[in-house]
Amino acid sequence: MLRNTRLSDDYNVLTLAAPQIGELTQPGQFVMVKAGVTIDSILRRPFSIFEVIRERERITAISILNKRAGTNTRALYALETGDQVACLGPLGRPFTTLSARHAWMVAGGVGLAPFATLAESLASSATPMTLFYGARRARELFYLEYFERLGARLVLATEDGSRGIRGLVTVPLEVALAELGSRDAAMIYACGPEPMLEAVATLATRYGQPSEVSVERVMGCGLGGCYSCVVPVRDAANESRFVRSCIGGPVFNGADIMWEKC
Amino acid sequence: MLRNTRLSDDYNVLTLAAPQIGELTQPGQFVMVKAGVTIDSILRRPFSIFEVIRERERITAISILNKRAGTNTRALYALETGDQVACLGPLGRPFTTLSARHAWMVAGGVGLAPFATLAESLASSATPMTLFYGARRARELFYLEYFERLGARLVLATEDGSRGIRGLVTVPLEVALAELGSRDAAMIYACGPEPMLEAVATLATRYGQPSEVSVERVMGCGLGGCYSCVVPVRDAANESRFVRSCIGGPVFNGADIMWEKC
Amino acid sequence: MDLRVTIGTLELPNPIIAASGCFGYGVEYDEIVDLSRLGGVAVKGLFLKERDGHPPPRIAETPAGMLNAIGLQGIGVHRFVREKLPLLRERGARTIVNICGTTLDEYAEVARVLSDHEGVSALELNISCPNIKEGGIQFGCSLVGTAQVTSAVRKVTRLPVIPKLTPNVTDVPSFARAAQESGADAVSLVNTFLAMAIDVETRRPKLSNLLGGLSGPAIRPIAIRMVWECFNAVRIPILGMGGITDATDVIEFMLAGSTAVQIGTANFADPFVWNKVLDGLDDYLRRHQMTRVTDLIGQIDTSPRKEVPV
Amino acid sequence: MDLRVTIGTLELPNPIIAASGCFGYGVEYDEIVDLSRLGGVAVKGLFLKERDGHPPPRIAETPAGMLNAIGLQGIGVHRFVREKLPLLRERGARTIVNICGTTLDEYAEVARVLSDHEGVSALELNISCPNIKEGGIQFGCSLVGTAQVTSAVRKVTRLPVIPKLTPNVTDVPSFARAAQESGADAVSLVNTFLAMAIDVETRRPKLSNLLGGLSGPAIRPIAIRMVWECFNAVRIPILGMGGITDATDVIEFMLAGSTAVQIGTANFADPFVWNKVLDGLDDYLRRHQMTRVTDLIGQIDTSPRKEVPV
Ligand SMILES: Cc1cc2nc3c(=O)[nH]c(=O)nc-3n(C[C@H](O)[C@H](O)[C@H](O)COP(=O)(O)OP(=O)(O)OC[C@H]3O[C@@H](n4cnc5c(N)ncnc54)[C@H](O)[C@@H]3O)c2cc1C
Ligand SMILES: Cc1cc2nc3c(=O)[nH]c(=O)nc-3n(C[C@H](O)[C@H](O)[C@H](O)COP(=O)(O)OP(=O)(O)OC[C@H]3O[C@@H](n4cnc5c(N)ncnc54)[C@H](O)[C@@H]3O)c2cc1C
Ligand SMILES: Cc1cc2nc3c(=O)[nH]c(=O)nc-3n(C[C@H](O)[C@H](O)[C@H](O)COP(=O)(O)O)c2cc1C
Ligand SMILES: Cc1cc2nc3c(=O)[nH]c(=O)nc-3n(C[C@H](O)[C@H](O)[C@H](O)COP(=O)(O)O)c2cc1C
Ligand code: FES
Ligand code: FES
Repeated sequence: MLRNTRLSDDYNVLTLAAPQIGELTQPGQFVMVKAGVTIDSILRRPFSIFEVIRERERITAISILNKRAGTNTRALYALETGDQVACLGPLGRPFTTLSARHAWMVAGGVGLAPFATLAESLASSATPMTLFYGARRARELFYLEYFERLGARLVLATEDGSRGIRGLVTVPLEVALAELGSRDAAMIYACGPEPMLEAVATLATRYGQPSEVSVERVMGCGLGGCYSCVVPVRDAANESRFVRSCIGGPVFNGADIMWEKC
Repeated sequence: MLRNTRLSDDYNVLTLAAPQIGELTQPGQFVMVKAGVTIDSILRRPFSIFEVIRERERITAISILNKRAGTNTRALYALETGDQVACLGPLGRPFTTLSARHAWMVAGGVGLAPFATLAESLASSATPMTLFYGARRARELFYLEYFERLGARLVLATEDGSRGIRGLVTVPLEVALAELGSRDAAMIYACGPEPMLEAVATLATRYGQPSEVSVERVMGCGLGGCYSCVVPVRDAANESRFVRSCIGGPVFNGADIMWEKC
Repeated sequence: MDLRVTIGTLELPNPIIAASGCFGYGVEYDEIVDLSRLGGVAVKGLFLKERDGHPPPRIAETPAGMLNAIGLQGIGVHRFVREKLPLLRERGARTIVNICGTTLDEYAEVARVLSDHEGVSALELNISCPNIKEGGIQFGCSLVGTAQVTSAVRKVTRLPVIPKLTPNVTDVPSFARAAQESGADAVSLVNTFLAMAIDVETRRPKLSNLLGGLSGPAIRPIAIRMVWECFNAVRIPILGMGGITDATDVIEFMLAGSTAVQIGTANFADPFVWNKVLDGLDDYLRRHQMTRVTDLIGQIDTSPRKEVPV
Repeated sequence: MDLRVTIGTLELPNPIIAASGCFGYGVEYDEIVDLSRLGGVAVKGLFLKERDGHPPPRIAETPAGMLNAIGLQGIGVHRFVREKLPLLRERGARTIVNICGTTLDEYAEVARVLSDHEGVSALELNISCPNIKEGGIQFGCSLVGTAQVTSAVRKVTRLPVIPKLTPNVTDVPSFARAAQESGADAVSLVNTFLAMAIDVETRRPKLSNLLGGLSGPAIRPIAIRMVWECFNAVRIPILGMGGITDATDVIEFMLAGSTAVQIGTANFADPFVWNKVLDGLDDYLRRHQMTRVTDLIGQIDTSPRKEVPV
């Protein structure tokens, strides 16, 4: 662990000396991380790869955006430079970035994490992009300049109205979707709490736009070994089938997930 | 934890801000210590109180002499100033220091620990004292000046002969016992590995001197709650009875322990 | 906040009890624990006579737990009532005596002696100690034996009778039912899990007795399951235990169906656990706007899940 | 260093096997583990048909362990032999297929399909999964059921047959004996312990299925005890498991009587555990001047202790 940048009382960014992972990372992929086995937790935890860090054109590290939620995320918040962190990756299916459409990224809270590398990639292909970003309060909106620098338009929302629109980020998203001309096309990417993902996928379908959502399931292994991380996905016969989100995802086509079975 | 003084690759002295324990400490008592619960160990470990530390006449701290042996002692070796350590005490039956006899302290390795406070106490009553102190090698003989400053005569032994007599500390002890005039009397205190304690107690009995030994048993609680720490002690009928060494000891009359049942 | 719970005719000021064998005879803790603040104190298992127990090593640590094979060393019931009971009574402790026997008669006799003395609040029947060959578990691993010991003690005492069940059986609820039908006022569960550990360097067992009982946090999820199964099988109260270390664990046991709980191993790790647990319980009830701890008993919500929490 | 061990007619290059349900179908690990280096790969339990398993949450962590209630989601035996077996065969993995059934006929049918295909090294009979209602444990918790499943599969295959025993019974050795007498070549033990955990804030069970199976280091001392009991009860080899995380744990299981071992939960925590364990085993044998790993099997030293180690 190279650096622990605490952004708030709950959020921090951990920079990890893992250049090999950085080399291979595609936007939307994740790593399985562990800061040390404790009596309460022996398993690793999944984290989106937040940044791929370059120094003089060489990839030197990756970072993760961590939010304190329980045992492991608390330990990751408390780490000091030099502490050892086990980190396995990159894992999982990345976002699809072939699309020449306007890219709309929808982030809820720590769901911002996969969008830093996605925005980098979109910027390098000059895809126009918008970040819809919601948080509890203004103080929990992070890395805004980062996205602005890459040319992203920002649409912000906070639950307490302290910055941007008051309410959930799906509110401005719906407004924007309604304003889209019939020939305009957006590719919608979403990451955040599951109810938000469902709302985004439903809105996208309603307005005839494609969506990709990155789901967050409890993961035991991250490698397809344990079958803990499944989501119900529509199969050819329109039936629900549980698919391992660590290898079949975490990014899914929003329309493929059977939200009512979630 | 105020200070971690590493004496060698295996030994360190931990200074703990526990003045209340220091106030009550009698030589030979111990504390139950824990540096943090891990998956491998939830129980505390017993440590002799090594020093009672005074600053300007006020007791400010205690210290323990720690030797790396397993999970917990390794963790205690690695601690940094400011880390929290749970510490309960003082516990157990102390050495008897009423005796006006010449005091002979016999220490094997980390068995030195209870003798620092004992020597302080003996010095304050001007009891003449000798420290028989054995270790693997010269580098593992610690705090010699400390005992010299208190007026103790030192008799050293190392297994590799790198300082003092080559061999076990019981060798010079036996020589000294043999040299004792018939009217001279010593009170022998011993702490170290159990075979050493047995040898010391046996020698003391053979030469008609009283002995007190501090035994080291695996202790689950240190308070008499679990019955894990028993030693076989002679009862009135000369039968062996298991006595809890955490409250009935750790200091026992050497002649009371039924070594053959140990 | 009303923390009172009732076990048969016995009312406890709160549901937190020191587990047998993990709190000596209670008197050892007099200096550092307010014995009257505990819901109850279950003292170390007592036979009629003194016993010396197994040779050391008697304990060994294992992941999130410990093994023990103490072998029920103890002073016997007569010395107990003479030497220990008076202080417990004076302190106002609610003393639950854990009783052992190698025969039905011994159980009955120990129970009779205790029933004659003031200051004993209940009898817990140890028919589940995995560490002794004769008696104990030989009763606790058979339905008939469980019923026999319970009836034998029931006949000689008016004190609440609480058989303590072993987890080392296929179907714990059937044992709870056998106890209920033989006149038990409550059941305690679980005792320790029969287990073993080997030092690979010496190749010797870590316990002199080879086998020992596993306790501590490691066993908690299995114990919770057994409490819940028994809660669904009997009407009498359950004293749940196995790996409790804090108020959250207490609440988990109560939601699974325990009326009271016992804490064993965690008291070794931290003899101040009692205040931490009692304060934590109070705090939880407050946060959840509850006034009676009994409203937790068996209140796990097993209704179909509406949505997966994220 | 000779690490080879023999299970019936099957020779393994070393005793380290990936445990069923903890290593997918093996192919998932092809990129990061050299499948041929492992002693064997026990693949996820297979029914005749596909199964979707239980809704999430399917796992929860507990002290030094985890609960799971996957519900045996799987692709069924036919897709397995078509889609997964070819790669396993190509890699030279010794594939042990864990088979499930809701009826005796289903077990036999799955066994028959597998016996027709090259690349299957042995059949492990899952009669002990605590997470499904029909089949499985209903056989594994009765001696008759254990014997029936074993015989039914024995009749239709020449592959080594390895019933996997449940720890959720009073007397595991009697089940090992039943398996041996019905023609088993070996037994695997232990499967997971039936257990449960409750989220005290929501009051809901932590698993959608309410009950799940406990695995991981927490259960190791109980599993070691059961292996040792069975080692003293049967002649056939034992595949021991339950909480193995390193070479020391492997050796502990072998000293207790295992011929080979399986590693489950620890592979989730560290998918590189395999090299660590194999290197550690080699190192131990070297330090102890042994040349054959088989010299560890059952070699716990239970002779009376001369002196208490200090
Ligand atoms: C693909 C993926 C990418 C993720 N990326 C990030 C990220 O970039 N930054 C970040 O801070 N978090 C991320 N998460 C979520 C993160 O893994 C969880 O916050 C973490 O597992 C909680 O672990 P804990 O030990 O701190 O909490 P625990 O003590 O295990 O649990 C605390 C609470 O969190 C819930 N929980 C546990 N695990 C998960 C999980 N995997 N998903 C959702 N809820 C869970 C529990 O049910 C419990 O209510 C990601 C999850 C996935 C699946
Ligand atoms: C009254 C008393 C006073 C002590 N004073 C000191 C002291 O001042 N300084 C010091 O360094 N040590 C002292 N010890 C010993 C110390 O408690 C052990 O070294 C410690 O328990 C080992 O813990 P661990 O977790 O590091 O080792 P573990 O991982 O538990 O075990 C490592 C090895 O040590 C053995 N062992 C474990 N506990 C004990 C024990 N209590 N006694 C003997 N062997 C044990 C184990 O069998 C194993 O072989 C004292 C012990 C007692 C009973
Ligand atoms: C050292 C030790 C001694 C025990 N002695 C007894 C006993 O005498 N009688 C009894 O019924 N249970 C005895 N037990 C079992 C405990 O009362 C309790 O059932 C078990 O430890 C589970 O609780 P825990 O995980 O909180 O320790 C003992 C447990 C330990 C650890
Ligand atoms: C997530 C998970 C899934 C499992 N699935 C199976 C299975 O399909 N068939 C089976 O026989 N055992 C299954 N098991 C049990 C393991 O094979 C093993 O017996 C148990 O986990 C104990 O070993 P461990 O502590 O090393 O994990 C599963 C265990 C886990 C944790
Ligand atoms: S996390 Fe284990 S299969 Fe997905
Ligand atoms: S250490 Fe528990 S009784 Fe002595």
